This record gives sequence, structure tokens and C-alpha cells, in this order.
Amino acid sequence: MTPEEIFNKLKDKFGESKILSVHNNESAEVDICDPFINIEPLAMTEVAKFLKNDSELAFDQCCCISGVDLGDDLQAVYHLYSFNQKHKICLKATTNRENPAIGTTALTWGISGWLERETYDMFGIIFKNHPDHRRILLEEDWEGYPLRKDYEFPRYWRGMEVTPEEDYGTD
Amino acid sequence: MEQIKTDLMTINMGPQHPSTHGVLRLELKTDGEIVDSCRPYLGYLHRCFEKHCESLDYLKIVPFTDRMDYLAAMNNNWAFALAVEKMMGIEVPEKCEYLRVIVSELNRIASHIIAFGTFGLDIGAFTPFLLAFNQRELIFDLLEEASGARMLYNYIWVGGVARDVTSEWLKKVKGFCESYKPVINEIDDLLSYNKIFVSRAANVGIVPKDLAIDYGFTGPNLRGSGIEFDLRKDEPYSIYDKFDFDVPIGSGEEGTLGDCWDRYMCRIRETRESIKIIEQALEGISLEGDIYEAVPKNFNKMPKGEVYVRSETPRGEMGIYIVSEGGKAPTPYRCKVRSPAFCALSILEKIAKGVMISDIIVILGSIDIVLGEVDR
Amino acid sequence: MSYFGDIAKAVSTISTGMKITFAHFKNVGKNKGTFTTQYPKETLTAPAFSRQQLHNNIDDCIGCKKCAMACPVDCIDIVTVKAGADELSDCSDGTKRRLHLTVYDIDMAKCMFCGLCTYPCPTHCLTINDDHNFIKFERSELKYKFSAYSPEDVVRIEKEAAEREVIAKAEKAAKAKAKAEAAAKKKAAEVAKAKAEAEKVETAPEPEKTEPKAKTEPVAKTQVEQVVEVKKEEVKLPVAEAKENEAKAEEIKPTEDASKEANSDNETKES
Amino acid sequence: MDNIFLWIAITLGAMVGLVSVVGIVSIYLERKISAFMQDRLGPMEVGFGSLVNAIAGKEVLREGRIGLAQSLADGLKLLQKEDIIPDGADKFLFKLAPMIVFAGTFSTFAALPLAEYFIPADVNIGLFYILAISSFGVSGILMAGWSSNNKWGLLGSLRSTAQMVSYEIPVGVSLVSIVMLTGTLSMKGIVVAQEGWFWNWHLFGAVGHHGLIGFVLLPMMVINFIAYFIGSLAETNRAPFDIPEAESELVAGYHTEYTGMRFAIFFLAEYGAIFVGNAIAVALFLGGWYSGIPAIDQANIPGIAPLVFILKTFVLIFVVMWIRWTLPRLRVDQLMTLCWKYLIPFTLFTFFSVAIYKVFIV
Repeated sequence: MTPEEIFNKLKDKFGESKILSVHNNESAEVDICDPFINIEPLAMTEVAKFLKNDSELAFDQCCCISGVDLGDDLQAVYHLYSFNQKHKICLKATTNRENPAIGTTALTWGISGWLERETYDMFGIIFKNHPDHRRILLEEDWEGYPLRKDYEFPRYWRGMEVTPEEDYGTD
Repeated sequence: MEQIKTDLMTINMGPQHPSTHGVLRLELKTDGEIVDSCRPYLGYLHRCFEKHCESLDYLKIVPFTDRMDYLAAMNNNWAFALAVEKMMGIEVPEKCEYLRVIVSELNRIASHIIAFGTFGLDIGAFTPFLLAFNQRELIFDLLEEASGARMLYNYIWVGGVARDVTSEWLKKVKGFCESYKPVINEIDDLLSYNKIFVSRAANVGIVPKDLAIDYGFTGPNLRGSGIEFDLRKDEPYSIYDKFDFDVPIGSGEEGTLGDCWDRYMCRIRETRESIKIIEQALEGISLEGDIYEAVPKNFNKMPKGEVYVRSETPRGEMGIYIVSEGGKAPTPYRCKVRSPAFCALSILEKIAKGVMISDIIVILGSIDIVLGEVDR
Repeated sequence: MSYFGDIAKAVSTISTGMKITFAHFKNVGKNKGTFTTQYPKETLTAPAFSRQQLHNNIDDCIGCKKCAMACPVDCIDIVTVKAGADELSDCSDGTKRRLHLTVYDIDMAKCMFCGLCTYPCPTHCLTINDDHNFIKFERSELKYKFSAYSPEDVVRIEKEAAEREVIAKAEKAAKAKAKAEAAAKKKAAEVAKAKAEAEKVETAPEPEKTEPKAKTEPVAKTQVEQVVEVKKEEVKLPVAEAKENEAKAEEIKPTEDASKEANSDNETKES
Repeated sequence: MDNIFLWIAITLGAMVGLVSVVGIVSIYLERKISAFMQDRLGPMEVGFGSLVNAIAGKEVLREGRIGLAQSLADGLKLLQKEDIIPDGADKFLFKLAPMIVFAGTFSTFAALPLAEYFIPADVNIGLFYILAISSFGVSGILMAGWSSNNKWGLLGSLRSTAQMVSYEIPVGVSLVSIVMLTGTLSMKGIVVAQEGWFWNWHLFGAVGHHGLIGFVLLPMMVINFIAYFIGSLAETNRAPFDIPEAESELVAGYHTEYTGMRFAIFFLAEYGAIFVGNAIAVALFLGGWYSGIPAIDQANIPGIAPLVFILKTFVLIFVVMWIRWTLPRLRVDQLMTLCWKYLIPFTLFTFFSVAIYKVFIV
């Protein structure tokens, strides 16, 4: 199915308040872009469930969840693939920076559990109702979310020097 | 009789354990030998690849991709190069494409050798591991001659390759293909069908089709579960559509479909297919032409936008997601790597219930993780 | 019956395996029997372009800093000082060298052996070769210094360069002054003309006049800063400062004049 | 009185020497054999000359060595290593354990029939004594695992215990057949019963006892021999039954926490146990010190008998190593399956066959 068809199908199911818009290659402000659908962040859980269970869509694998720091907003980008229908789609859920929350997809796809944990670890996006919402790559008591653009590297962590003095504050 | 109170024993497997394939820590709760739960802790090898990318220009990222999956550095280079080439719309010269196929298939064999060699080692068979390693050494000699380095090649650049090769090198590759075939048969005899090995690996760590897809299995792991899916075949990138090769899948011939033996056997058979591809590529390649033709001088023309490109590395689908801000910033705004081993490892929590401690090792070996790539 | 079938299978597969290991056992010593290299007695030959150690042929280096820019981990440290005309010989490929390389350090402890620095080198003087025997006991020993100059040489070169700089600046300033004066006269004439016509001129003449000032001063400063940074020798500093003061003193004069004139122009305009 | 003490001293000295030499030679062989099977060369640097030179501080020459002194050098190295006792360990048991394991192996050497005139203690229950004492080592292993306060160690020692206790049965039962045939438990008696041509060996049935009809027992004895061999592999924790120290699972099993000389003692005891296990097989099934050709045995060449015995044992040790470097390791439950479902029924079958033969046929 083409992204438009998927978009229309989703819009029919969930309404315009949850399925925001669809973007294609022809989008004016970017030169190159895979087509993607904007989703209301808290609706992610049910949209994901529908995407997986609908027989026409049948997105059975979540390839990748990437966080992106857009400056004012934080975004989670979902790349999905269907082994059954051999089609793919990209979903984007944009949430605000102060109180970032996106509905979890971990109950739908097994792999999402870890991918969302990684996104949380690096960007601090909270995934609502995630069954095991912990940091994954960093220590549990690490402060801050390193892949945010305004992240400042700590000088010390648990008494260990993690940033050499000459590099501290320069980056 | 008085009730005997028993408790679960918590065992810390790793980060320094011989069979966790690097610095992975597993927190096992066991009832004697039976594992009740297994919780992986990652991040001991986290080197901030994605953060580094944000301050490096595209050509400089390539050597960093080497260090992600250090057993298959060529394939990583290629995955990254594919993403940037797609963004910039670069047409790679055909000669470079052939060279890329040859070196990355060689590296795929080298990586699979580690995978099945260490899998045998985990089960206790030392000799097949070293016999296979001899072949890996030959591959490294070849790759060193092509790129100048033995493990971290920095060979496949955006738009081309780093060095040209000679016709003698191609002959040597041909010679290697010939010498490799009997060795893999030998390993089949020595290890694959050995009764003890089969009883250890078959019917252990069974991942059925739906679970494999659900938990993001890709590459040989997915094919071990009986799903015929190979990005080289199903979404052919580069010149893979020119080659004739099979996609080996698990069939459960020694046990159940999707067990550790199937995943192991997929890798063994895949190396044979790689040899086939290399042989075809050696016939197709012509050494005329400039390899630097399409290598961009700078990245000022990088368009604004984003791209997600996936390619088949030995561990499965490596996806590179690049967000670029466009012309003025020659560094990616965001570069995310979808690492196949990371996704495959997530299944451990799920399938480690009720197996024995020895089986944890076998499962871990069969999904072939590289911690450099899991943690990035 | 699978019970005896299992036994038969075990016996046959195990004996196949044991045959193979025994064949390897027998083949030791024969051609290609072993893969061991007995390291100190025999050594493997790496290809000549094997990426092991960076080497800079300093006689050919023109100090373009392209390598330092190409390095992903910033392990190359280069400081250059401008050379006088004909002070340096040409490179072996005929490229003119105009810069003294007072510092050319490669920190092999930081190096990631990617070889990216060697590709942009215009004179092919920076090479990565197969010399892999560079084991050191201290990390600091891995910092390879390629500069051909001794510290005394560096002091001398910097002094000469600073002197040349002063002379060049003075010349430049004089030129600029002459130019500015000429322009000012012209402008003054124009202004007078315009005044006479009792109209305000929109275009201000300052940019043209202040241009030389803006260009020369930062150069002089950075030069001195580099000297201070690199040397960090107490002895050196006074000289440099003196030079700086001299340069400033000479420099300020013409610019002051120019600015005065410009100011007066402005004043006249405003009035 | 003097004579007895002298005799004891000489015997003990000879035994200690034998255990160390056997250990060192086996370790060297293991390294070389494993290397050759894996297309490597193994130890090539340390020869006896270079060891002497190195100790004397002279120049060390590199030519013409095949690593003969490697195990000796390793032993010297291990002697110098720091002896670490973990904090939470039970220090007394921790120190005691390697000694018990070693004692278990060492004592069995006393009843080994190296030659008719060279049995340190020819007791009339020799076989029984060896079996009893060699399983004594398991308590040392259990102690080592438990006292080192390490979960891997504990798991390893528990595995080892379960394994040894189970494999006592097939080993014992398979040997009982021989005892039934010879009617004696004395090691010397059992070996003497196999005098003459090699077909008199128990491996080929009971020809030495009852003439041609003894060939009826050939399959039984081959099964017995194989069962005993597998059992002895398991008893000595050798691959493919090395699950107590499975390095890829349990790090190093019960000796995870041991360093330096204590570790070396475990190592030596392991190789000593392998020697004993195979020596029993040689004595009971392969004709002991008899070369199998009467002319050689009757020639009275001094030292030929122990040489033949040790040579036969090392042939078996080679097979042990060959197996180790070929086969993967079994899992705990599979190990038990092999013992209870395969070895024990087979050995019981041979046991009853031999009994029936003994009662009804002969």
C-alpha cells in the first residue's frame, strides 16, 4: 500500500485529531525524504496495534525507533515493515520538550520495548505504559539525556573524571 | 515433613565472562541449573557513536562505523555509504560496486566464521573454531591487501572505495574461494552434524516465525526461523540483483524450526552463497575506471532531508537513519543506527525462561551478537 | 529404533570427526600443515601501504593543514610561521614552500589508523606505512614530532617572521595611508563640492578607509598569540610584546590620521 | 625397622616423582596434540637448555627447540604467582581442598601394577582400593567449590559431584565382569591372568582363562571397555564431560578462584587422575605390563615391563586428548542421560552375560 492509502485508512479509523498529516517526497521544505505520517503522540499505542493487527496493513516488524531533537520539540520516528505485504512506512510522533510523552508500542511489537528504552535513554522521551521503562545503555543514575542538543557533558560522574578538564565546557 | 524453603540464586554472568561475546552482563536468577529469568544489562561498550556523528563530517564518520560491528566493518562502511549516497544522489561507478560486493562478502564470510566458530567454542569444541579461524586469517590477509588494515578498514567511502586493487589480488580472492570450500565441508563433518553438537544446539532456544519477526530478528537469525527474507534479494541494493544466489533458511531438520542449530546452519550455508557471489563478481568485474570518480570533494551540497536505508550485514538488517539540515552544516543533524544485534538480543529475556545455564550460552552464541554494535 | 539409531549416529558422527582431527594431527609439518608464524624467527610481511604508522616527510610538507582538517580525532597538531622569500627550498615535486613548520606533531596514541589524513596531502609527504614496531612505555612517547627545527631555530624563525611582519605591515600601512590620504583628499574635494551644492552625501567613506586597519590588526595579533601559546617561554615574551608595541605604535599613527580625517569629514557632514 | 622406613621413603619418592613426571609429560603432550590437531605448533620456545640458561642468566638461544620444558617453566611460573584467597572464602577448606584432590589421585598410584616387581603396595583388594580412593577426590572438589564463595565454583562442584557419583556405577559394574572372570581383586592377579599372547587380554574375552570358548565374551568385553573408558573420562572431568569446569559456561568451575600453586595442584591432580584411569584400563583390559608377545616378555630386558605399561597408558591418554580436541561438551542432563540410559543398561547387560557365561558355559 502507498503511504496515502495507509494514511487514509488510518484517518478513517482514528480521525483527524490523531492522524495528523502525511508527507511525501514532493514536500517543499526538504529535498529528500521518505514518506511519513504524523501521528498524535499519545495515540501511538492504539495506532500501532491497528497497524499490526489489520490484515491489509499487517506491519509485523518495527525496524527502528529513532529519537530526534527538533529544538523546541522531541520526535520519535518509527520505521515499520511488513513481511506479509512487503511494504513499509515511517511514522512520526512529535511531542513537546518540557513534558515529552508518547504512547508506547512495546505491547504491540516485542522489539519496541528495547528501542523505546534506548530512545528514552538518549532523549528522555517518556513512553506511556511501557512495561519496563528503564535506561538501557547508560547507568540508571545518569543525569541528562545525551543526544539532546542542549546536553552538557558532566565533568564528574560518581567521583570519576568523565570529561578531561581541557575539553570541559568547550563542546 | 517440614517445608524446605528454597530460594532462587542470582548469578551475575559477565561483564567478564568467556561466553558473553564481549562485555555483556546477564543477571540470571536460577533454580539450580534451571534459569528462571535472565535480564541483560548493556552499555559497557557504549562509545557514543551517534553523538560523535553530530560533530563529524560524513567522510570522517566512515572510520567510526568500522568500530561498531568490528567483525564486519566493510558491511558497516557500506551501510553508511549507502545512506549518504542515497541522500546526495550519487551514482557509484560499477567497478566500485563490484569491489564493494567482493570485499563485503569476504567480510561476511569472516564474520560468519567467528559466529559459528565461537558458537562451537561455547559448546566446547575448540578445534573447529581454530580451523575456521585459519580461513579468517586468509580473508584478513586479502582485505589487508585491498584496504591496508586488517579489521577496521575504512575502505568503502561515500561514492567509492578507498583504494584500487590489482588483478593479482583478484586472483588471490579466486584462490581463497577454492580453498575455502573444502574447509567448510570439513567443519560440517567435524561439528555441524556431530551428535553431541546437534543434541546441544537442536531444540534449544526455539524462536518461532512470529516471535522472530516480533522481536526484530533479521539476517541469518530470521532466516533460521524459516522466513526467506534477505535484503540482498528482496530489496536489492547496489548490484546484488545481478548475482544468482540462494537464501538458505532453517528447516528444523535436526530439531524444531527456529532452534539454535538452524540459526547456526544458516550461517554455514550462507558462507557458501557468499562464495558464489564472490565468484560471480570476480567474473563480472573489470579493472578499468577511476574509483574516486564519484567521491564527493565536500559535503556542502548535502540536501536537507532525511533518509532511512537498510542493508544486509552479517548480523542482519543494519538501518542507517540520517537527518541532514542541508548545505551549510556538513555534519548530520542526527544519525541513528538500527543495529541488528541489539534487536536480536532483546529476545533473550523472552526465551531464556526455563532453560539451563548451558543453554543460555548456546542461545547467546546462536544469535551472534557483537557488543560493539549492540552498544555502539 | 531410535535408541540404537541414536547410538549408531553418535558413533558414526564422532568417528567422522575424529578422523578429521587425526588427519590434521598427521599433517603437521607437511606443506601448509600449520598456520603458526613463529614471530621472532619469522615475520609476516604486511603490504607496503598497510596502515600502521604515520610518517611525514617534513622536507616536502608545505604546511597546508589539510591533513589536520581531515583527521576525525584531531591527532595532528601543526603550527606554521611565514617564511621569507627564497628562505625555503622547493618540494621534491616542485611545489613552493612558504611556511616554516615549527610544530608538526602526530599523537599516535590518539590516532585511529583510518588513513584519511594521507589522501588530501597535495605533496604526498604524509604517508601511513607498514612500520608496526612502535611499542612505547609512556603514552607521551607516542607523540611523534616531525618538525625539523630545534627550539632555538623556532625562536629565531619566529623572530625573523615577526620582523618581516612588522616591515610588511609598515609597508602596507604606508601604502594604505597614501591611499587613504588620496581618497580623503578626493572625498574632501567631493564633500566640498557637495557642500557647495548644500546637499548631504548618503554614502559614508569610512569602510574604504578602515579596511586596511581591520585587516592588518588581527593578523598581527594572532601571530603574537601563537608565539605566546606555542613557546610559553618567559624569555621570548618581552621580545614579542615589544614587537607588538612597536607594531601598534607604527600602526596607530596612520590609522589615527585617517580616522581623524574621516571624523572631521563626518563632523563636517553632520554640521 | 630401618628397612621399612627406607622402603616407604623410596616408594613415596618414586610415587611423587611419577605423579609429577606423568603430569608434566601429559600437559606437554596435551598442548602439542591439541596444537597439531588445530594446525598450530604449540609451545616452541622453551627448551631445557634455554630454561637452564635463563635461570643462570646466560644468553638464551632460539634455535632447535620444541618447547620440551614448557610445562616445567609453567610450573615454575605458577609457583611464583600470588596466592589469592577470596575475602568471603572459608580459608581452611579453601586451602585443604587442593590437597585432598591431589591426595585422592596420589594415593591410587600406590596400587598401580607398573610391573610384576614394581607395585608399591600389592594389596589383595587393589582394584577396590583404587576405585574407593579415586572417588575420594570428589569431596575435595566439593570443598573447593563451596569454600571459594563463588557461585560458579559452587555450580561446578555440584555438577562434578553429581557426575562422579553417577559414573561410579557403570565404571564399577564394568570392572566387576573382570573380577568375576579372574576371581581376584588384586591388580597383580588380574594382570597376571592376561599373560601370553595379546588375545589373552581381557579386551578380547576370556581366552586366557578358558581357551577358545572365551571369545564368546569378546563383544561383552569391548562394551565393558568402552563403558569403562567413557566412565573414566567422566570421572576425571575430561571433555566431552568437562561440565564441572566448562570454561565457556562456568568460567573455570570449581577452581575459578584458585591461583598459583593451588591451581597447579588441581591441574596436576587432574592429569594424575587421567593417568590412573587409563592405567586401570590398561591393567584390566589391555594386559598390563605384558607386551602381548611372549618372546618379549620372557626376554627379561630390565625395565621393559613398566615401559610397556606406561606406553600403553599413554596411547590411551592420547585417545583421551584426541577426544577432547574433537568433541563438543555435553549438557548436564545429557550427561546423566548418557550414564543412566545408555551406559548402565549396557554394563548391566554385560555383567549378567558374564555371570551367565561363568555359571552355565564354563
